Amino acid sequence: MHIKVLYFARLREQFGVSEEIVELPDGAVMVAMLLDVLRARGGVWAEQLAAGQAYRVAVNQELADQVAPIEAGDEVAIFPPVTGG
Amino acid sequence: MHIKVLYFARLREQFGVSEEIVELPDGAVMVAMLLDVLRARGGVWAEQLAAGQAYRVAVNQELADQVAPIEAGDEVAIFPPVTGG
Amino acid sequence: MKISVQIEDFDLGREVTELRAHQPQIGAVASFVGLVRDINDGSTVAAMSLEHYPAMTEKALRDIAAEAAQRWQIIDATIIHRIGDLYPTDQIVLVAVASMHRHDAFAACEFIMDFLKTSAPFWKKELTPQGARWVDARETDETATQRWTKPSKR
Amino acid sequence: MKISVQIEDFDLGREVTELRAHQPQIGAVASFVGLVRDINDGSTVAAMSLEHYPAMTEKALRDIAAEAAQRWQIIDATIIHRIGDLYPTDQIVLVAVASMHRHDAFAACEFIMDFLKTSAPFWKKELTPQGARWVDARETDETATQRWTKPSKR
Repeated sequence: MHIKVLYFARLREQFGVSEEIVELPDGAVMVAMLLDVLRARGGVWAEQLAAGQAYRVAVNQELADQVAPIEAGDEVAIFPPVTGG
Repeated sequence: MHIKVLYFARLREQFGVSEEIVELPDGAVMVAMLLDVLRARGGVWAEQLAAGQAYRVAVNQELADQVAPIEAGDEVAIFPPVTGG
Repeated sequence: MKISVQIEDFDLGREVTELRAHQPQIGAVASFVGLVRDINDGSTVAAMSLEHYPAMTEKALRDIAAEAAQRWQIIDATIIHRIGDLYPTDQIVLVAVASMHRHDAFAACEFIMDFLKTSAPFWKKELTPQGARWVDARETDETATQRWTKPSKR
Repeated sequence: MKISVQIEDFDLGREVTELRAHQPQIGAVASFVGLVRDINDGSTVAAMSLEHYPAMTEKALRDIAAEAAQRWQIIDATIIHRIGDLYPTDQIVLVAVASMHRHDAFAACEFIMDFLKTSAPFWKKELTPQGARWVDARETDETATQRWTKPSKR
């Protein structure tokens, strides 16, 4: 299945991409599995998404944790802790 | 000695006076003694300044308690709890 | 520090603009406006009259602001309190505090309002269908003041 | 409830006037304005650029305001956050809350600011003499959010 993934701010710049379609196995999938796929790319992906790094994930525009389910057609965003206000 | 005494708001209306000069014995005097002199007038004075009534005293424009000293030339104000803001 | 006791109305936007002028280190402005409500304690309020103790008022407000400046890092503050006759929706009081960071501005602004409510010599008299009545002090205002007796901690 | 994410500046006075319009039961308006400071973390800031996540931003702000309305008695609220390029002394954010009594207005306003700081998808990039840098989230902002997890009591 296809998941639309967005990156913002520092992560967008470090990954050099603002939006992409990621291919994941069909069926029940969690945020953690998407992160594994991205980390497997190595380099800056493995580094910035490593355990202990501060980043946030939103699924369909809602903040979500690692065990949140994602399904075909969902929009997942990965970004640094927010700094507005 | 002479002390200038001011009354405000509900107390000003109930006493029917906004400002007067009160004669007190010379020397070391506390707020409590002025209040005794006023209560001794009886009627609304005894009633409104009775123990347990809610009122405030300021000596020279600073909130003060019953044991605060007052001396000749001081300005003492007696008023209900404030309700601005 | 601007402290004013006045009959005239005030303009929140203009006051905050003046408070901020030429101070590029300001990162936060917290402000509060108190208004005459059309209903208070269950009665319709047609008008309100605000009496004060002229010789004491400004000094009391200045002392409250100085105490706030001791407790928090504030850059500047404005306090305006109106007196005289006021009507529903009229502005009564403005407190605005400028600081580098928001917590100081919020805390100092609320502190000033809480202490103004219990130690600045203003008294409200309301005109209601049942006649004129002096507004009673609220116990919740005393409680609000007392919570500041402990040092403010996050 | 007015929620706006915009490039244009805003006018505090006008926003509060609109928030109050035709609501004579409002007794209190607490407001907050966040500004670009000329110095942050020890460096001179020449300019700032604010990025956001358009599809999520307004929803996140609306959720925060709705949560505030659950916790306190508020009559109405306005949240405006700017995006794009901003310069020292520019306004970044406005939160204004109207209520009957001041404690609700103050608490809801500060609550909204605290949650906006940790859960609304905005990111600041500063231009300094050492180059452009993304602003790091402050741990104090997380702490500020966490203190609201317990019910607010006087």
